[in-house]
Amino acid sequence: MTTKRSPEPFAWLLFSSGGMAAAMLIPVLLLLFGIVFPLGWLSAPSHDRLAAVLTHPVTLLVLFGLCVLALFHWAHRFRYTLYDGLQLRKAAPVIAVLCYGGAAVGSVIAAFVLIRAL
Amino acid sequence: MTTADRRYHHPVSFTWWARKPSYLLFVLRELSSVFVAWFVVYLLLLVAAVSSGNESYQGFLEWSSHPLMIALNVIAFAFVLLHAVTWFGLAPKAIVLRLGSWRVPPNLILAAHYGAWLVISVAVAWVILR
Amino acid sequence: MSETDDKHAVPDMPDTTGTITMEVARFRPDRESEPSWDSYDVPLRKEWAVLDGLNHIKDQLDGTLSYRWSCRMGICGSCGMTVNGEPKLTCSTFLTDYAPGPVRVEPLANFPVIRDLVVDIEDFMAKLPTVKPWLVSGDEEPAEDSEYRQTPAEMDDYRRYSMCINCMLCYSACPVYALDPDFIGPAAIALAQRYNLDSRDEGNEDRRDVLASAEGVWACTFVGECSVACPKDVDPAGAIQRYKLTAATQAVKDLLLPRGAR
Amino acid sequence: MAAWHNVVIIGGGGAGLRAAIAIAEANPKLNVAIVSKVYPMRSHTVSAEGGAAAVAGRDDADDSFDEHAYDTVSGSDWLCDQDAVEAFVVEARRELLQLEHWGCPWSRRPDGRIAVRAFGGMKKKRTWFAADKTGFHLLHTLFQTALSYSDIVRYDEWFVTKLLVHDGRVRGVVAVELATGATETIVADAVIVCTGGCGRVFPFTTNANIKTGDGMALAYQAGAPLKDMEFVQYHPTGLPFTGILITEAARAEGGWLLNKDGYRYLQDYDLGSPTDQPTMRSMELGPRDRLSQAFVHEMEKGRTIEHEAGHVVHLDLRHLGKELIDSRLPFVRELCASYQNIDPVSELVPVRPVVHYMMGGIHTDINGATPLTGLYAAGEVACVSINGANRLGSNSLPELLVFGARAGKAAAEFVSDVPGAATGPVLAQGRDEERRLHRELAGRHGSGGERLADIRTEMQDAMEAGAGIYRDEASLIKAIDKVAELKERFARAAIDDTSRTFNTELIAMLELSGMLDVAECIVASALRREESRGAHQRTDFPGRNDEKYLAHSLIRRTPAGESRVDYLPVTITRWPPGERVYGR
Ligand SMILES: Cc1cc2nc3c(=O)[nH]c(=O)nc-3n(C[C@H](O)[C@H](O)[C@H](O)COP(=O)(O)OP(=O)(O)OC[C@H]3O[C@@H](n4cnc5c(N)ncnc54)[C@H](O)[C@@H]3O)c2cc1C
Ligand code: SF4
Ligand code: F3S
Ligand code: FES
Repeated sequence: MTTKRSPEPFAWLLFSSGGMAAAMLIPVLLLLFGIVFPLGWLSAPSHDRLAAVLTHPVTLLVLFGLCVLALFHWAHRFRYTLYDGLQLRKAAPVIAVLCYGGAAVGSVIAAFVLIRAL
Repeated sequence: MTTADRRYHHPVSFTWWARKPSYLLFVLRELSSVFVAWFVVYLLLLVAAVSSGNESYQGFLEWSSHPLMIALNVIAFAFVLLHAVTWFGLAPKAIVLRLGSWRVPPNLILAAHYGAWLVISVAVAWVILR
Repeated sequence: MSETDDKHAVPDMPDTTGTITMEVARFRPDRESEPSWDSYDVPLRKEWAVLDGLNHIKDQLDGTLSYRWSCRMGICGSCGMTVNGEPKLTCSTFLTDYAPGPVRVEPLANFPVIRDLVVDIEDFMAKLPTVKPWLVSGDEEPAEDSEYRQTPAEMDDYRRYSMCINCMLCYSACPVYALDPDFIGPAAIALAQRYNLDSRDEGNEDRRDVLASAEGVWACTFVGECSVACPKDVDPAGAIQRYKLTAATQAVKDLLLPRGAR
Repeated sequence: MAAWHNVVIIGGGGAGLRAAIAIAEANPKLNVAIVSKVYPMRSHTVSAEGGAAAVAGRDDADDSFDEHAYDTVSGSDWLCDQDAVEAFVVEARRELLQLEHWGCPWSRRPDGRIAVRAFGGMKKKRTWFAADKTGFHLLHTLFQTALSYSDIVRYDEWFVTKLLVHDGRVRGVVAVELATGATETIVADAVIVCTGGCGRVFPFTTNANIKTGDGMALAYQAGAPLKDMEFVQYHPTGLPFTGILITEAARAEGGWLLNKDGYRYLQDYDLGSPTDQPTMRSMELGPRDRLSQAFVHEMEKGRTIEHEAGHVVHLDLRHLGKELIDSRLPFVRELCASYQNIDPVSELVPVRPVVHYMMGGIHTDINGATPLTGLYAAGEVACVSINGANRLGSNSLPELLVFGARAGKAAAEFVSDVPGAATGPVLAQGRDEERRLHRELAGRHGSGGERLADIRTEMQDAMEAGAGIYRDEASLIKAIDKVAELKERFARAAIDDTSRTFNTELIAMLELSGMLDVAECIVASALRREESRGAHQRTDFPGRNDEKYLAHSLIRRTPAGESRVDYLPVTITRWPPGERVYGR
């Protein structure tokens, strides 16, 4: 049998790395910036401090990696959720283009935003 | 040989995922990805705000403490935790580590993931709060 | 319908502690176009499996009920059915666990129903050979009068995946199989891994095209219910996850290394 | 148009699959089909637990083919054919190795060689095992290997109802497809019967629901003789109520049998004296016939335990420890937990003798050929015989491999040498059988007749009462009369189900019809053998009588429909009849 090998492994690798990065980094970041600071449990860092941390090239690189991987993680998972949850397997190609395309566009935007911060 | 197909095919219901708690949990886990994506958006907004000066940063802080925003982020946080926990639970299934002829027991792999999670979280918090 | 005829009481068995109602899905293709329910009262005995209840119905109450069974010791894999919504081996699932009842018995989900509790598993039977679940021997086959050496540790690598009794409970539990009938499915992939991980086998490459296709491991979204349903602790979900990592690593290698170098 | 194959194999268990592979290897041009009433991997071979015997590795200098042969011959109470046994012990080793090369996960020693365990009646450790799911692994290995021969055609879930015989030669079968109810004539140049045993003729058995002796009945109806049918093996350790087997391996690993006083009672029955470590051919490692008989005597002495499902003794595994039980006997632990709600690591297991295996079966020669041209048989359904009056545990799995392969090769040769014949008359016979089946389906409905299950239960009880571990003339005559009565009642029995689709009641009816024939053969053969030998114990003839009965019984159906028993001397090569000595 000569089934053509699919691009799935690469999508899956991105999905997996994204899943790992998201699991390791997002909870703490979201907890701090989404809940703790807004609720005032701790006072948010000053602009200067945060700007110093955020504009550091290493930070930007890490954040860029996180954004790209997390977006592709989303794209992959969401694509299957649409297939299965909404039984849209017939629309598979369109969904795939929309999801991965969305992640790619998102990545470009992320690059733009992050470079601007440099 | 086969007479006409008189087999009964159960239609898959549109709400199949509500049939069992485990299926529901699965769908919720998959939906966590939406909140992962939401976080990326949120993060980029934060970065953009910070890089355009203190004023817009303060604006961001204000926006983020709107009750609706907080509610959304609490939900997002719950989903992201669900993601993390299920993700780590899955890791020992994919990874089989062998040191010499010793196979690292799955529980150890699991524990290592949680350990790393803790270390990374503390480090990130330290960098931000220092 | 109920047990009315005393003549049919089963002899020389301990006292019944009462009865339990079994609601059984019926489908008679020559008479009806979709399934219906029949209800029977059967004795509730502590040793009785759900299968014993069905046998009581067939022998004493209604000979037209059809279902498969054979070994009644959880090893032949023929008696899988849906009991109160969960896929189970009916020969090792006990009525008392469902007391006071009723117990609902349906055919395994995700398969076409042939009749009553009998489902059509030809789809699996057709897919199984495509993953080449047999030992592909390499150049190092041992002499005819001796064995391959294989240490207990090497055997442990695949032992778990060799325990599959083809009972189809995992297929019945997997929503992806329900939605995408082309999915090769948990047991077939676990069986492929059973050979892939066997130190005597050289067939990894031969199985790759099918396993690493879109209908192979990539269709699985790790619902994990297959491993929950599996009565023999095969852990097909784990087998699939592991192969995803293997296949992804291979794909990257293929990309980096020139063709012939593999 | 009817289907046609060079060779049709009935049965997809161990014997049938091995035969199919043998044919595919012997002559890939032949067109082979397996017809099986269940999917092959559901066959009863899947239930075998303990292991498969063969002299192990070359480097095990301490065992030899001769010793395996001697254990088998003495275990059989000298009723086996020694030429067959000599061939068997040599080929058993080859077959088990072949299985290893096909991937069977035999348990291993630390250095990677195959491990062997002790077994009842064997003087040396030579039982290969795959934990305690040997049959399961063996069957799945064969099934999966057979999948690699894509030319082997399979009729899964087809039930064979008749052998077609024309001009003194078997020419095919008629079979019903369960899923559709379609009846089909399948023409063949040779047929191999591999349908397994008939434990379901008895009420309390380790055997699966499918073990209804169909093949024996098919051959008998077609005029082939059945051999040594009086020899029915009771396994000493079945779980009460279900009859689920607790493998002999449990005793081989060191388990003890205790009576109600906690006493290892086997020492009272000339089986040696108790030792802490298991001793070969002694005590709990004695042969099955002697152990089951000892149970009956204990019960008569009032030293067994009363259990809600009858009298039992205790199997004690507690001293083996959790680790050994989990590595060597995991399935035993699983079965005890599911079906008896006990943990053998800390509790005693109640057990009692249970019908387990048929030594007798379709009479074949050393190549699996029956006296009926074109008909072959192998596995439990056949009687070559290497088992004689009592099979040794773990000899059956290698037997079905050795003689499955032999029957396959012999059939392949036969069909290559002998030209096919006209099919016209064969098809006509097939059409007759199809009409008969349609009549059965339509004619028995609503006739107000008896339920099949009641007739079946009465037959089983009559067999247990009349032809159990101990029998005598009076009990056997009673059983014969009862079976005759049941046959008459069967003719008027009713069925509820007239559907064509997956009609399991029709199948149960066809099975019961065959079981009644088989039951008749068992009791008739048992009545004629006026001696006690191995598993056949006559209280009215307590001794072995080599002068008259060092011979196989052959029962066949006369054209008038009666049964007739003849005798055929056993073949003796090197081991003249002697005393069976265990524990001394
Ligand atoms: C619980 C248990 C444990 C055992 N443990 C051991 C052990 O440890 N070691 C050992 O050596 N032996 C053991 N035995 C004995 C051994 O397992 C059997 O003798 C052997 O497996 C029989 O194999 P077979 O191929 O002859 O038949 P089976 O495996 O019984 O196969 C019979 C086949 O015939 C088919 N068939 C039957 N009738 C029809 C029909 N009318 N039409 C179409 N198809 C039909 C069935 O579908 C099936 O495929 C054990 C037996 C039992 C019951
Ligand atoms: S993997 Fe488990 S559930 Fe699936 S068929 Fe095999 S034994 Fe059954
Ligand atoms: S349930 Fe199905 S989706 Fe994958 S993990 Fe199991 S095969
Ligand atoms: S009857 Fe064999 S697994 Fe249940």
